[in-house]
Amino acid sequence: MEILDQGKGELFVDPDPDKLRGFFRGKNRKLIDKCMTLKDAVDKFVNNGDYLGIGGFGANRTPIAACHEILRQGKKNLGFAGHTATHDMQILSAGEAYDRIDVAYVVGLEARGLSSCSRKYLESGKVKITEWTNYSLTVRLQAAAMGVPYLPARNIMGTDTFNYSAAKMAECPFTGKKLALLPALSPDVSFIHVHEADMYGNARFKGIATSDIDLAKASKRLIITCERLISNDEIRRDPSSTKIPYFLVDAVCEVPYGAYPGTMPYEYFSDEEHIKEWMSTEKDPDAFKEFLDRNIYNVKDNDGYIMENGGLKKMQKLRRKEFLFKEED
Amino acid sequence: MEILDQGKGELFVDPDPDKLRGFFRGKNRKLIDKCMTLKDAVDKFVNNGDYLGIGGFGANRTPIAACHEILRQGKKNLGFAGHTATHDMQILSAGEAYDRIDVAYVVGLEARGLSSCSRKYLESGKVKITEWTNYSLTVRLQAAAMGVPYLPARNIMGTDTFNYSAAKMAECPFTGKKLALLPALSPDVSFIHVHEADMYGNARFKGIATSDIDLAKASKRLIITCERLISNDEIRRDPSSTKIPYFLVDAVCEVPYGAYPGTMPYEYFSDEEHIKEWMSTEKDPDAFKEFLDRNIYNVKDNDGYIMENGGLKKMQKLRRKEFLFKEED
Amino acid sequence: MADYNMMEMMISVASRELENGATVGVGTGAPCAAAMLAQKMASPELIIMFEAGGISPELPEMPISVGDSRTFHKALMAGSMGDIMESCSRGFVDYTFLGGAQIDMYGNLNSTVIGDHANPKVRLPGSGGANDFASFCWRMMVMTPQDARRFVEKVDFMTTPGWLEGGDSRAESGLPLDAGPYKIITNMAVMDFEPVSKRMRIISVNPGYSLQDIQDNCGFELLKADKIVETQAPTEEELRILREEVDPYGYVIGR
Amino acid sequence: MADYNMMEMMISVASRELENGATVGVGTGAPCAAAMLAQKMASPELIIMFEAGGISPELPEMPISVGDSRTFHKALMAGSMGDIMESCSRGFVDYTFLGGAQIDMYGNLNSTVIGDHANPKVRLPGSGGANDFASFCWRMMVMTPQDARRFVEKVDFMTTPGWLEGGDSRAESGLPLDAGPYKIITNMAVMDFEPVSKRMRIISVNPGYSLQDIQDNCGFELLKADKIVETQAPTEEELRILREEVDPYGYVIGR
Repeated sequence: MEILDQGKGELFVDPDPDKLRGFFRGKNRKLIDKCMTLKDAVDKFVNNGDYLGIGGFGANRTPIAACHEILRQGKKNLGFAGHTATHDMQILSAGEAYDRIDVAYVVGLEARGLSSCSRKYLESGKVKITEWTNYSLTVRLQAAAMGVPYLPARNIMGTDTFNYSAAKMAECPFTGKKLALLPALSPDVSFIHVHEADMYGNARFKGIATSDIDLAKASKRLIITCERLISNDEIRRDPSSTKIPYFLVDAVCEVPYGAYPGTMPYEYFSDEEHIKEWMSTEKDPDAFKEFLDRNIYNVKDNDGYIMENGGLKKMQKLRRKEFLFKEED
Repeated sequence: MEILDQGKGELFVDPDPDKLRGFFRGKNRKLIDKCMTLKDAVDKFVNNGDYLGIGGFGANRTPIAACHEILRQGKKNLGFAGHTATHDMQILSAGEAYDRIDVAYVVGLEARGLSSCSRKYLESGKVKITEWTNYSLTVRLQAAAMGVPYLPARNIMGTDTFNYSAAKMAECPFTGKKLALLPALSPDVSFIHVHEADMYGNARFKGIATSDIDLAKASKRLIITCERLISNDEIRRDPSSTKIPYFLVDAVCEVPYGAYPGTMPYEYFSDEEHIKEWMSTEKDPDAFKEFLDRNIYNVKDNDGYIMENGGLKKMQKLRRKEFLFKEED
Repeated sequence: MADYNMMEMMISVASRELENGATVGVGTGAPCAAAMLAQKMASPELIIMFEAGGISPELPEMPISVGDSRTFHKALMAGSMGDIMESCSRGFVDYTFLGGAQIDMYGNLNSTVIGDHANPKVRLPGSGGANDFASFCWRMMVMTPQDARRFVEKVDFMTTPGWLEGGDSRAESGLPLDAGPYKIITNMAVMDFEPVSKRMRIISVNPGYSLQDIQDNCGFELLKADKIVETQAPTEEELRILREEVDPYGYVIGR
Repeated sequence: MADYNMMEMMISVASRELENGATVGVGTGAPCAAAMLAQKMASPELIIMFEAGGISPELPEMPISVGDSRTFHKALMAGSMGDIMESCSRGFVDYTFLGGAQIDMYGNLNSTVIGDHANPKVRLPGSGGANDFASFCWRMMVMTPQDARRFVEKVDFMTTPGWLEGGDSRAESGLPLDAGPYKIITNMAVMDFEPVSKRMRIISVNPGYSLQDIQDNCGFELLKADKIVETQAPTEEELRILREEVDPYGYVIGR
């Protein structure tokens, strides 16, 4: 296959589908109880140096509690798929947890502005960066999900995004058109936050899927955090609603408000005041250290974080905001 | 791109994504009332010579009423995606409606045996045949859905299925592995049967999806037949349940029992007696002609077909069978 | 010894290959019966997948179609064909059972045409999902009557890959590594494949048959394992479950 | 003439480009405000798509994120990023609005780094969905303040494709044919692209500015259309809807 061009970015994950098959061949397919604390799940399934995937989009249905736990356990030298990584990226940057990143969207928090903490860490020279786009990372996950080493796409060509990616370009043998070939991306470990899961890992969520279905399929190990555990009977009552089947899943962690301070659709809206506090505090190193201690390092788990930030009363308020109820206060 | 091998089958549909883009650019995106009779929809959107896609799998959630209407209107020289085509294939063969076919699974009706009508027509020399597999046809639809001219896969290599397909084989530039390259398949017109749709074409169904999401995206023109029309308010109440967005859809036809005599999950089970009648009658040309006249050519529409075969009483019985109620009679 | 027929024998033997906690991609008929029997015997946690999208249903009865309502009755997931085939492609599915009108010494299968492709004597259904399952699932098995017209020197059309031309040919073909035909289960014997040549090899003989019977009903020369045992006939328990619970109407076992 | 600010001007001008019945892929902020304004003015049937999966919501307020709950509030579909991007790739999406820290005369955009990629002066977010939208959507538009540090001879990093190096270079790149930058809307002017060279060209001048102002605030030479008109300022009706209905809290228009 003649390669017309290729990006000079580093490819952080081997796209060999036979190696992935070998790994999945050994994965337990039994219906076993996978419930554990998030602390145990991170301890057991996240190794220093692993390549990490984080579900959701921006700060929406994003497993924020998992990012906190990664910091608490001091995980280091991770690779990271920066697929519209906003507040999750900010947390992982605060902990300098990763040292290489596939960039689609990072540093920014969309309409909320840029994170100085994420920016400084990326500018520090401590992080290897390969450039992509949101959809090209989606397609890379999809390639791994399909068990093929690459998929073709028609974006990124002609740009520096291509030049600093690890994509290749070749002619289509059917049409003669140039295509960008995007290598499969299979994270070592990923976290996805959902509304409901059973003890085996059968999981479902409502609202937009972003790229979580492919992320779930592509990941070697997968940890589900969920707002609520549900019974296996309930999963079997409505199999059309299952989005992630149990055999992809290694751990199920019931973490209510696990996407806070982001939005969990149909549950709670984002806590914009708290995110604003993050954005302003991170500019002052001392204040930021104290802030991180108070919110992450010195709390035991996500319950502690929620209590630190207004507890259930605040959650009720964010629920009212999610449902567009008029504010009472 | 160096081609290591290629099938000698004919490629019936141009996989050029820019031509497809040009077509879709001109497609109306407005929310307009697309409700019409199935007769009008077939008349308006199916042209002789078109390449046809049929949703569902086997005789499950399959738009059988649409196949009947294609016969009633005497459509000819169609291309056909034989993607686990069972009773739909049997009907279209009875009408000799197609003259070229991409074969994944044809002739058979799964556990019910082989259709002599389908077999005879394929053996007649009147039909051009290119070989594929169920998943490779799915991947071909997925390529068209993604707007790329091909997708790679790791099946079909090494077999006559490859040799009689229109696939090509090339090395993966990332891993050196051989891959089958499957060209995009974009039917000119497709039919998908669903539980519910609104007047604009926003459609939803329950149970397995088979390959209908990609079929919907890949098809230039798409006709939805549905068990029930629902309001747009109901679609907007639960946007997570929409499986096919309106802008893919050209016509919405309310056709209760539109999958009969096949199964419509959560609605009615297949009418095995009637299918058995098909299978035995088709062996006798005279009896078969009378059978087709009675069930298809001499009835006005699907209501007529249902009335001919036991009417609502029979449908109630098949509903009880779907829900595994004990038989009363 | 219990009285049993050919289908009951093959289904019982096949069911024992499916260890607890494995995944199996099945079609309708005998493969589904074997998987159901396995679940009710030694492998309650066997996970059944149907190619049209059903994952691990509580099967209330034998499905008529691999996409009918039964295939996702109280299932863990009613997904898509892509969901299933992608799982197979990624190496999540351990076993599959396939069939065909012809099989050769490397386990290649024909379900497309008898005769020439352009002018066939008999046009058959084609691959369906068979080629896909055989390409992707780790271990492909076949249940089929032993018959020289079926076990042929060369299949008229290679629909579905076995070990291709034997040796390393499958590994070189581009198909996923280390997957391929595993056991061939007939009314007379169980065969596996000799590891180097990848040729079909008798490993056990069913009660009432001789090695000669098996070779007489095969169109190519069968290898013989160093140690050939007698196949365990269906047990009383297997037959009871098969007849009473798995297939009470005899759709597959024909009783 | 009504009193208005720069954002209100740009949003009003942008909104008029979105004809009734078109599809537009938008991000948060000004693009979303322009689309919402269009819906409330001449284009009630404008279809808004958000890259994370929301299709045609009834937006109750400005979203904070292109994936927040508002983006699929009473939507026609809450799909996936693949659903949206595949629709773009297949040619179903007519318009998109993008931004960037730098833009050149061919409409190429930089949102990745200022300075060198390995040692940047400023690290920016990267493409996000911008490159994807610009590659796939038929007509890409930009709303940005006119400023010589922003309108540069050469972008430090070409994140997102405009007309690349002009002429036929985009058609030759492999990107989908016939798509590309369409209008650049600033506080001073509206620009399009000269059809052959694909260079940026002034087609209308905003009230209160001269051609010289525009060129003075641009780091490269702008072409001029044969006929240059005055841009229509925001109407009273546009301003009322923008301020009262689209952005009552002034998140974008900053009032």
